[in-house]
Amino acid sequence: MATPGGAPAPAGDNLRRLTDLYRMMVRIRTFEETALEAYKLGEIPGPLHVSFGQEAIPAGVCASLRQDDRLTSNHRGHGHALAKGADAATMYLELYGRDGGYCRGKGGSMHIADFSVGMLGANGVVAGGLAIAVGAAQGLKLLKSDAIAVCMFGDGATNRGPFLEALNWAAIYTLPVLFVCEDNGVAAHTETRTVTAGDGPAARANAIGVPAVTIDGNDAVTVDETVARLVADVRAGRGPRMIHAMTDRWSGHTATDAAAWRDPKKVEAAKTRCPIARLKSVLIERGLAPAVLEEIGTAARNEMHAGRAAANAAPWPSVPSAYDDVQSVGAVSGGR
Amino acid sequence: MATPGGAPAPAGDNLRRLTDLYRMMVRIRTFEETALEAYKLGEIPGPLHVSFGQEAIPAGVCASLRQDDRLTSNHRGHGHALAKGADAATMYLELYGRDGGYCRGKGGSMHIADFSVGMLGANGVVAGGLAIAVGAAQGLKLLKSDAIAVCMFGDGATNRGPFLEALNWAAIYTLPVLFVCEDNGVAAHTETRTVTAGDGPAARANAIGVPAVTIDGNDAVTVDETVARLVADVRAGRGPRMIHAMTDRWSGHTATDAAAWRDPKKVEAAKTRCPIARLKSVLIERGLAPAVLEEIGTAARNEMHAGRAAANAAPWPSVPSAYDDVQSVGAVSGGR
Amino acid sequence: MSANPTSDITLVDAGRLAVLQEMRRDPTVWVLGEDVGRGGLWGQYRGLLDEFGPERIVSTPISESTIMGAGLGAALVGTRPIIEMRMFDFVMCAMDELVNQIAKVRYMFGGQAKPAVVVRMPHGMWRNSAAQHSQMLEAWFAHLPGVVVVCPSNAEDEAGLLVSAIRSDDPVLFFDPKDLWTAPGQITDGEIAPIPFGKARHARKGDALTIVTWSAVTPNVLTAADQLARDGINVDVFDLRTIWPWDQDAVAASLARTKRLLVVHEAVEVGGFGAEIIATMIDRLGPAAIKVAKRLGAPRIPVPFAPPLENEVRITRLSAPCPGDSATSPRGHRGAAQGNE
Amino acid sequence: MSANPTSDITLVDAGRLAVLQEMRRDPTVWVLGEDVGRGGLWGQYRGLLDEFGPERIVSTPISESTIMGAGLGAALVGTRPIIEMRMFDFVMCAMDELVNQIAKVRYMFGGQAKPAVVVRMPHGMWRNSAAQHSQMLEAWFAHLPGVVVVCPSNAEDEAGLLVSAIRSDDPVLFFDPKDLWTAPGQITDGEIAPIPFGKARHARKGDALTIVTWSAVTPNVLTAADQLARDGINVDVFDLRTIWPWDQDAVAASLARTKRLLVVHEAVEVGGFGAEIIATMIDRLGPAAIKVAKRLGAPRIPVPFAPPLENEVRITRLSAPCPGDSATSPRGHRGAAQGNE
Ligand SMILES: Cc1ncc(C[n+]2csc(CCOP(=O)(O)OP(=O)(O)O)c2C)c(N)n1
Ligand SMILES: Cc1ncc(C[n+]2csc(CCOP(=O)(O)OP(=O)(O)O)c2C)c(N)n1
Ligand SMILES: [Mg+2]
Ligand SMILES: [Mg+2]
Repeated sequence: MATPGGAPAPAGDNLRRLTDLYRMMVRIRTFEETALEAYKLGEIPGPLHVSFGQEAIPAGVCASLRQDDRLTSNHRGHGHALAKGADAATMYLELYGRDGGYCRGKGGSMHIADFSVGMLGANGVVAGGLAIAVGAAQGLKLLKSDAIAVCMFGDGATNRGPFLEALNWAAIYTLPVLFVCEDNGVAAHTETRTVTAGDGPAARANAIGVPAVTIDGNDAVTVDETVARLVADVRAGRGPRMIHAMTDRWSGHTATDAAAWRDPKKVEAAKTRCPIARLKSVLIERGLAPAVLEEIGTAARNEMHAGRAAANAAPWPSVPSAYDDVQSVGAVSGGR
Repeated sequence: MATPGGAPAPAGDNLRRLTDLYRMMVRIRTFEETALEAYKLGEIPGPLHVSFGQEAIPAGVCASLRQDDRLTSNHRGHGHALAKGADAATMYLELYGRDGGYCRGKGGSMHIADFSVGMLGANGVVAGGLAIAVGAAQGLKLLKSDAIAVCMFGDGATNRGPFLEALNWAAIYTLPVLFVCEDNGVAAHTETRTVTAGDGPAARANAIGVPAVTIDGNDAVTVDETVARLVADVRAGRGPRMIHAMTDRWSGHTATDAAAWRDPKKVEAAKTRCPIARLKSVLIERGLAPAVLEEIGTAARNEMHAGRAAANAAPWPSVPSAYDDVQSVGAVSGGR
Repeated sequence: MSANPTSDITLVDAGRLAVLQEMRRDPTVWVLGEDVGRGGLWGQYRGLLDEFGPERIVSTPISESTIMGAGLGAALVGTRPIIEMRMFDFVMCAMDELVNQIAKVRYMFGGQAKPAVVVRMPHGMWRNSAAQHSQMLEAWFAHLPGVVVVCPSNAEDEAGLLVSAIRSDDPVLFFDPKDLWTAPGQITDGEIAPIPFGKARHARKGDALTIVTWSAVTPNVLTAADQLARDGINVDVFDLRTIWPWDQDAVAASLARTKRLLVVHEAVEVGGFGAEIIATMIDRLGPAAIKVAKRLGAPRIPVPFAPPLENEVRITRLSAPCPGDSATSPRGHRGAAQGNE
Repeated sequence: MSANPTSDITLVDAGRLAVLQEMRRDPTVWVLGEDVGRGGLWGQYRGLLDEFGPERIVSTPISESTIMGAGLGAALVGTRPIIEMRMFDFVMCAMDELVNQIAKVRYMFGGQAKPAVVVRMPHGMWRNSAAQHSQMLEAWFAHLPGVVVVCPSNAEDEAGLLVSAIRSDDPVLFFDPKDLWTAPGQITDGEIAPIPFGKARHARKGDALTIVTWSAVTPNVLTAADQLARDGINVDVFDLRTIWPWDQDAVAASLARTKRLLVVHEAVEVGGFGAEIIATMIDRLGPAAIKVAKRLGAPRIPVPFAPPLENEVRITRLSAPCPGDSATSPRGHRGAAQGNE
């Protein structure tokens, strides 16, 4: 979805752009459905966090980004990586821990990164990406680049100190950062509203000095339009902005979490707000041929199944590679 | 100033209460003037942070507290300790690092504590007292005490993560905490406004969910009245409150800091806002006999000079005592 | 181990029973941490909310600094908090509160403060969790004055050491071994007795070699010791249980007999607590009294994700100088823990 | 030391000149930290704002987590930040960023990230600063994969090691010795040459004993060595300069000759890096090749405030097994540093 190097296409009532958005959302959904299926069969080790219901946000955010814009992510980062331009098959290799994966098998799902497309990494620490994002923006500014930094985080992260520090930091140095809070209402096994006081992330951001808006994060069109506007502000040097995007997490915290405590009615209600179904009706309304929609689904399935199959068949990284990439000076070698 | 165990006297136009406030402020000022003089003569080791110009805040805050209320402080804590009821002579012993000091010579100025009057300690880490204060409040609530916790910190602390976390925490558990931000406009060698975005500490607190007011912290009467009202709210179980008290720091960051970078005009202007002079005129206007004011000054000087002299003559702690109070199990003994 | 009747139990449940017992005994004991109201990430607090309510089983925001610092504040007014940190790695978000505050208040304030907190920090590798969810840095805290450092390796010790931790007036850093949560074990029926800090468990007896170990690698060490015993080589194995204080006397007495020392820990070997044990023994007994002193720990690399790479970091075999160079069985109990991270 | 002409200089200025030289050489080098625009707490950046402006000498809010994390982020886009932490103790507010992020990104992302940061952390005792402003925990970071750990003890090394640190693609943890900021020293005139990591300074030569040391205690060790030399006892002294990597070969070669090892560090002895040195040497040479292996470090207590108590923690004398048991002179250069904390 990122348009490498070039200017973003204008947002708004543009069928081609909305179709691209849709395609990205379907790819994210299909990537994770496929990964979850594989996970349940024991093909994928380690923790796996899927984001069913949240796809409009990464797709809508990255539609206005260039490849040289940088993005920091959190533990739920598949969508962020795909939308920023990472390759699904290489991601599967990493999820499987195989040779050729993005992190050479050292990271797994929770540490997906593709620096070549500006994706600076998923992060296993809640709010861990905030300071990194503002620093990336500060570095870009020092280098006189007009690339920007984008920071994706959940509602749970707004109760950690780095939220305050990083937003204040971005504001005082007028840094080119777009903060994006994906508010799915839950943090692990807790409803976030039960542990969050005040008027929410946008109110906090505004008070700290970062202009923020709350939007319906399940409406890809709204996300796209809002981001396009704010990215223009940020890129023009007007300082940081924040989007607080309301959304839903349909599934448990991890792939092994049944989330039995959640009210099934609420989860069902969330599914009626599916961002993909919603954009689909918009596209149909605007006259996109059903065959195109069908084709998008088929292509995504084929892409993901091929990626999965290749990953499942790929060799493990060599054991000596465990000793690579620790540090240049003072690295130890294998064999203890 | 703390009225041990009993209910606080009502705030407002009460000459006796204002005289007590004045006495405390004079004692704080005189304590620190005496300490600074001693410091410059090399009598006191370690770092020393004085608070000339800020005396109305600790005096006004503690006037409404009970002895069993708990207070956490920061690096600039002499006034907090005295106002909470600590003994000046024992404080001097600690500043001098002598036997019989509050911390048995292990803490010094930056770690003054007197748990017997609810003063839970000065703190060498900016914002270090915030989490401790909310925890103290939570513990008091669990123990079904109606004591409250008070947390003193500077404007510099509002840019550290614990500010966000602790305020949110206090709000979600409806804890009995009064947060007090002493805003002297500077943090070490930096003007805080140059590194702080948004509309200031009170706006941040309100957005996080802690009702906050900004007041003139150099007006002891205002401080006293505001605190009395908010402490009543907090003690009644209505949840945390914050006071953002504007004040001035006349001197450098530490006793050895000449603060040459500061605009001398601004410092002179700050001195015209002296909280002690201001309360003095109120008292005179309301008819307090000048002899009483004189007597307060003399008593404070005598108290502090006696404390200083005693500390200067006191023995050092014994060297083996260096090994005391580390831990009960797993402590090492002297002699290496 | 005990003459009294015992019950089969997993380590996670043994810990839960210890908390339950102490919370019933002492109304000032309480728990704070993320998701503890739902039983904790690992089920170590399952059911406690129902009995003790949300004022004593306090589910918190994701605010590690404040979880740690609030625990301290609550201790300073006379309660006994169990600070649940979910995973050790997240303690890095709360190090000021742990290192500069909890470990220091008692000393810095000349004995006025009683920081009677237990900090529970499940640590170590677990299911390919990679570099940010697998660390073992217990050695750091032996180097930090003011704290007790507990590293249980089995259900019985988890329970007894946790009871001691909760009753202790010292800050106790309690490293639950994540990889052993569901390992089967036994505890003695009836009241869980406290196990004193600083007393090693003499897990196997022999004269050929002294092995010192702790935490999640201990079962592997014991398996290896059993295999050696079948070959007629009997080794002395000490499970330290606590690395500060640690049972120097027991290790020194054994080493005086065997003259061969091997320290096995799953943490990185460089700068690990194994070095301290060797240096202390060399100092105490003199180099001349010792024939061999070796360590077996992880290489100095972050913990990687992919199974064959992670296995390279795990201590799944004992190498020299252990006679017979036998391989232990791989971990068999990594399946069923509740943890959903 | 050098054949070239030298100039007298304090350690703080030597460090400042190194930063100045590298900032002139490489426009991607910049500094962030509290009050650095005013020269830094210790004057280590004095005057740099004037030359490089506020975009390269960035005074920050009191936001340690973000100072550290932003430094990393800026490195990931290709700049070379010097992250100034004011005092080591405050790094405890930024440990997630240091331990879970900076030390891990390169590995965890399979080599994609280049965390070329220098983290400057003035450490150790200084003017009775008490428990929260005096810590030395450098040993922790030798145990942490992914970082280089530098502990200079004099002006020349401060400058040369800082140049290496700034040019390094690894995260370099640079422990400025607070107590030596104003200690007089010399540096070679002209361009400051990088000093390689992992190469000890062979500071005194002798056969009686091998002493290994680093950081602020080094001058005391050298004074003691000089006194011993006057008594005809010549000791081999190695100032490690960097404790990860460290110069095992030099120490092993010396020890093979002297058979006596003493490690002196000002950090707490228990769990300090001295243990690692002893354990490594015992492993490498075998216990039989060594007659004595001892450590001299601080007792396991927080650093107290009062001068006579703080002195008990300082290494101001060398005790056994150093023949002659002589007392070194007390520190003489604690007066004039700018630091106003
Ligand atoms: C500092 C830290 N604390 C706790 C965790 C465990 N954890 C992982 S994800 C998560 C919930 C995060 O919630 P949110 O930020 O809303 O993201 P979401 O999972 O809803 O996408 C928690 C508590 C962690 N990884 N890091
Ligand atoms: C976490 C931390 N960072 C930095 C410091 C160094 N320091 C001590 S006081 C201070 C300034 C604090 O400013 P403020 O909170 O406004 O209090 P004030 O000194 O103005 O009373 C700084 C930066 C510290 N002690 N702790
Ligand atoms: Mg969420
Ligand atoms: Mg201030």
